[in-house]
Amino acid sequence: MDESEHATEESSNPHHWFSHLLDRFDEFHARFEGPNTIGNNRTFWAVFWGIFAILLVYPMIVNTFVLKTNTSFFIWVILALSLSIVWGYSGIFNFGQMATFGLGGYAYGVVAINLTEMIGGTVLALLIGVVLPAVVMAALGYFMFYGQVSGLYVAIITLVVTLMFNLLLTRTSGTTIGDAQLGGLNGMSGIPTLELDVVAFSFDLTPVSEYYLVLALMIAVYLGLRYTVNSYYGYVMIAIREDERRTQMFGYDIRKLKTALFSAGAALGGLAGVLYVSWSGFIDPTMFGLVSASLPIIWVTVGGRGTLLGSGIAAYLLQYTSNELGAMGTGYSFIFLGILFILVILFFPSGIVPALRDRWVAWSTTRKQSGSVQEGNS
Amino acid sequence: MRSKQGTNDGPKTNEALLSASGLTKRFGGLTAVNDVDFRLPKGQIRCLIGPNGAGKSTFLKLLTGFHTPTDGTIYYKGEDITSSHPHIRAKSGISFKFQKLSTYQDLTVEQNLRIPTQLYTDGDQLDEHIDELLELVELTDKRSMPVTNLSHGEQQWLEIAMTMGVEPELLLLDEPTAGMTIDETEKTAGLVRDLIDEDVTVLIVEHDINFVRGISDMVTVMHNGQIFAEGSVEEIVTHEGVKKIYLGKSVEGD
Amino acid sequence: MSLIESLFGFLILALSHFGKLALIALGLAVIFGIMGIINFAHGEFILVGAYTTAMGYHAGFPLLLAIFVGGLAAGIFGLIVERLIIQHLYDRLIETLVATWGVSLIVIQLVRIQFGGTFAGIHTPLGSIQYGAFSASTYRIALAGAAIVLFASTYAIFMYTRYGLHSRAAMQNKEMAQCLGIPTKRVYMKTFFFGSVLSGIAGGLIAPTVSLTPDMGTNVLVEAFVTVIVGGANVIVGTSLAALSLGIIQAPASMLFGTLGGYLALLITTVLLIRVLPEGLTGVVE
Amino acid sequence: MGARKSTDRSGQTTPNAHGSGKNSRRRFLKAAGGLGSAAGLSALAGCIGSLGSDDETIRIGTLYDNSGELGFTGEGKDAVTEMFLEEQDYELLGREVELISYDPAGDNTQYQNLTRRIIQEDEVDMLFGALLSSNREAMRPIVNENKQLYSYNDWYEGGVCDQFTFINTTLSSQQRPMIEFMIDNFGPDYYAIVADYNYGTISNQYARFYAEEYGGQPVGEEFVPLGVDEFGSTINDIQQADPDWILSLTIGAPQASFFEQAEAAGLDVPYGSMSNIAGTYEHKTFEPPVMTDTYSCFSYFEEIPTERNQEFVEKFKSEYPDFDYVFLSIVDAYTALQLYWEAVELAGTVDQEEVAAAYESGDISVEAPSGTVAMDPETHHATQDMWLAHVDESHEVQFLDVDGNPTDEPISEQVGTSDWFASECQLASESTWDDPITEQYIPEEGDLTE
Repeated sequence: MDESEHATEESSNPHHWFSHLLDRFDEFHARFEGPNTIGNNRTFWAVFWGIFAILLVYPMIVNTFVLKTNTSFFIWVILALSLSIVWGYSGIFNFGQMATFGLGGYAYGVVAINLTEMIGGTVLALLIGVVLPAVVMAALGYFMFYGQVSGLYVAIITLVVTLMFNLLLTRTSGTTIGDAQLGGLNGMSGIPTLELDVVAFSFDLTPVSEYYLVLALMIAVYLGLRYTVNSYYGYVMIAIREDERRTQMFGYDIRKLKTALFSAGAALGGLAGVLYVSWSGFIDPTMFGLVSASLPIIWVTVGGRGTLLGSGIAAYLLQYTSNELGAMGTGYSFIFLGILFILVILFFPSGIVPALRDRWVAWSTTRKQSGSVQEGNS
Repeated sequence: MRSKQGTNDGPKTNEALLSASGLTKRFGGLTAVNDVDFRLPKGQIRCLIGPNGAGKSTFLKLLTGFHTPTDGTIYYKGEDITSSHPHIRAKSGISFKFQKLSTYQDLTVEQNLRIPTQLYTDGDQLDEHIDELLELVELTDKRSMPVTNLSHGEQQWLEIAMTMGVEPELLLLDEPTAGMTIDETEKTAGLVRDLIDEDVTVLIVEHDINFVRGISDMVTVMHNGQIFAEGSVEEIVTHEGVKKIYLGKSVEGD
Repeated sequence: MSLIESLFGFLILALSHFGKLALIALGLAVIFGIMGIINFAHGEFILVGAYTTAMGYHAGFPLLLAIFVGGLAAGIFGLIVERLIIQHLYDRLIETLVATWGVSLIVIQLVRIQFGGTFAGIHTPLGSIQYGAFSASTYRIALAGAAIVLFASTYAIFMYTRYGLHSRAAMQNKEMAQCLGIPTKRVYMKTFFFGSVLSGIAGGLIAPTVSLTPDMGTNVLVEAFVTVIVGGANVIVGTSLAALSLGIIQAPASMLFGTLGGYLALLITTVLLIRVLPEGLTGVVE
Repeated sequence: MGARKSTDRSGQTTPNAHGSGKNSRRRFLKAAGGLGSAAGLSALAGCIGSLGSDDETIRIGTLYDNSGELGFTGEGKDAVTEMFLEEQDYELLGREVELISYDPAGDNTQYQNLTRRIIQEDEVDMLFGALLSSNREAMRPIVNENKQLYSYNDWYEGGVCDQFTFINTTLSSQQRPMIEFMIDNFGPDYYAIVADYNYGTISNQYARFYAEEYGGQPVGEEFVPLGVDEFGSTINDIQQADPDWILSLTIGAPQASFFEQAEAAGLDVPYGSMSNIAGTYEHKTFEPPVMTDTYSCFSYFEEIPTERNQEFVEKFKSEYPDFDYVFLSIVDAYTALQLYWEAVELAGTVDQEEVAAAYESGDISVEAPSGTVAMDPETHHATQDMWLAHVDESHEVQFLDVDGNPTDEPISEQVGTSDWFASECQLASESTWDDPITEQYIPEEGDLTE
């Protein structure tokens, strides 16, 4: 969990302005650092912004197809981060995170189709796509958490509710809401792309600007969540995950907190859903199926439940891999994923990224130790 | 630490901080707590003893709101709290230490202390308060360690500090010395005694009669879900009936 | 439709719902009740049982023997899964759930690659019984009887065998059982095998009434889950009561609002029941 | 639509007769070492995609499931595509034809990804694909956005009115001769068992409309969710309603359990089916007499007794022995290629806008295994012959005429779309390549009768 070998200790740098810059660099990142996240040193952030820089120039070196596909991976990363908060940090085993994604997507679709003429219509649709899943899940959360439902039973109820959405949406082949045809199993198509034309500036999202928007949101969500989990709320989330009753005995209203977390996670899942539907112009009820519902759970499990970074990386790589396997035209991609999955659970129970982190820490500690006396056990 | 108001009711007054009447808890066919009437005056340190299965732990859990009673009423500071939620009771000053060690294993020592204290102390005084608590349990130099690196005794003390973090007026301790060495037990006794200075009322479930003798004013004996006897330590130790119910029974665990 | 006839129709329907729910839930309930883990690949154990039964049947075995072989095949499959995966994950509920989900993915896909979209089914035996203007399949009613027999046998095994004694002890208190020298790991292994056999037999029994597809396990999984959760920890009483009451709720709902209505009634009842009785029906019984 | 493998094939593995040939032509994107350098690799893949184009070669793309629930159906379509291309020596307009196929595995997200890939990276000249309507609807937004010529050729409920899409298959409205036949021969009261999603409910609307037109009505309707295989209450309900015949719109293998359960319950009512036999050959997969007295009306059955068809069936089965029933989806894929070939030859180019114009010329008509199939310029749907098949006690198929007499002729020739759709959808006159209509019209209550 903990890895606080800050790289700040070195002093005597001859270039003062440079060391000053480095200090500012560390200072800026300090608010995102803490024992609840992976990557709390200068090297990590240097790599992080390095990758970010590569991603910034990425659209200039690839074609539209690759760019579009990458945009969708970023959206999946946001979804994975939302489950990482709800399940990984707060311990609420939510089988319905994909349902929040689907709800957000459907809400955006319906509103955007109806308000397609209106200036700022899609922005309003985005807001509704975020708020609706939050409200629905707040209601479900209230129902569950105030009724003392917990653990496995939360998983079962969220799964059952997800499947009910699936069942009901499949039946909407003739249902219209305003101009929007829900379309039953065939799904809803013709959903307009997000248009950021509010007051100050206005542009239609091209694949490139869409890529930048989603990239910016992904980075913002990641940093925002890092900030959150290393703050007051972060400790409380972990406290709830580890021992609900204990935490309650300290005076925390865990019913309220869990409902709030559940709902906030849903808002984030909804945001991802909105972005996805804006990206694809299409959504269908398979989003609420058993297989889809388990996808975010796979990402978070493989990447590491207690880490935002791990969940995000796993989402990206697993979606990428299944995409490529899909293009190779084999029926074996599910078998591959299933085996990967079991191996991770057996050999890296806390996830691949934390396991790699531990290796790295062990390696760098021994290296330091052999050089000088180790500073501070961490 | 928060200064306690109403210093005029010093320790050992007769005003009950906590009382229960007709308190009953059934689990299916089993009656764990049976029609208990109980008074705990403000400022007292009370030990609750009794043989295995006497209902002591259940009784404590009823007081914290962990279990809802089948029947009966609980008053705290004159208010009926029978149906109030555990976190409400915690906020009104009832703090509970589980028998089972329940520090947060994924957090550091300092973060463990932060969880309870940050609800009750203003942001600018928080760090100071945490320092005080760390000092109290002598864990200052281990503040940024993961809890998993602590010994069992240290974790127990940390947890006592955590229960102190909520600024309790009533502290419920469920077997705080369970699994401790003799030295550790002594240190724990010292810690609990210090609480008197903090003007905290304490109810302890405990087996170790030496431990009880060292800290307690009054002892309540439970048996078969009911209050069997009540009195000073000396009275209880010499009580014929109490001897009888302990006879042939294990004095371990509840 | 006369009152008597509709009552009879309702009874038969409730009975066949009960039979199916009880059969598909029993294996899951045994594993959940004793080991406390949720087997997400449960549906695939049923699938293995059903496919093997069909293969045996087409190879010329009598149906009952084929069903027995199906149960055995699922049991062996269960044993392999337990040895390879489950035994490393005891006491880790969520990990087991996720790992068995992985098993389920693999099995479905392998079956699909091996056997294609569907598999030749078994003709429903025993004909039909007539009541007034109505008739129903005798075999489906017999399934309810089979469920009762299976429950009774499971009960007998728990009550009167050494394994049963051990498993009940392990269920009550694992630490205590270990102190008493009960080899809990062996008990768990046997339990997983036993649960798998029961699932396989259930698969074999329902095989003549449904189409055999790689998704058949996924289709029954939710119903099985729901029955076990509603039932609670008590394997025999809880699960059978849950199957009965869910069957009684599903039957009129599907008569009134169609199959979808019945299915929704099942799910909604479950959600409400978990809310009211977090321990499941077991909590009421005890 | 559940593809079924029949009994004697059950023990075998994936078809291999056509597998090897196809794989060699299938474009593989290297996913090796995918973990670790994802971003870099997809960048690379992108470059290869745009560099690899060769103006001389004509590229045909197919997106049919080769795995997943309907994998077998897609394999059949890819197999027949290969057979057709071999018949043409992989040549069109004297240029080489390259086939690019991917397997979306029944997953709509994959359908979208691969549609993007096949259009933007592989730059196909013509795209064939989708099995279910939902797959098609997942593809269409991308197809339209990229102005890609596209063929859909698997039976569906009808209603797609799209500048870029050309459709040849049996529509629900084209099955109307069956409704008329059932009402005339068995009586007006029918009970409908309908798969509860778009295909089922919309087809049921057509059925109800035509039934009314021919003097019949439903005495009961049951909507069954996909994947449900429990029909106890349905059978009860049918017995209570006591219909003259049952309209079957069951979809997928689980729902086909209905027939087995009805047989076991002793239900003895003839079936008029809009979804069985031709595409999913229940008469081959169930043991007789489960499907006895099923009447089914489609543009194609393997049993169609014409010489053209029997030759086709023989050739296909000898080349792809894994398929022992040539189902509708296979033939529709073949016919779709025939239609494209004719359109390209008429246009003299593969330029997509010009080929679309050729499709719309009104001169596109081919001799398909099912008979004459013509492309209707306004609706972009095929006009074709309809056959009425009757399944007997031993699960043999005979074709019947309107009076129920055995015949070697279709029950109705050159059947077009419903009048309602024909009046709604006028692509040739109202839509252009640059200002396209890309809709799916779904009849609302009362639409059909007007």
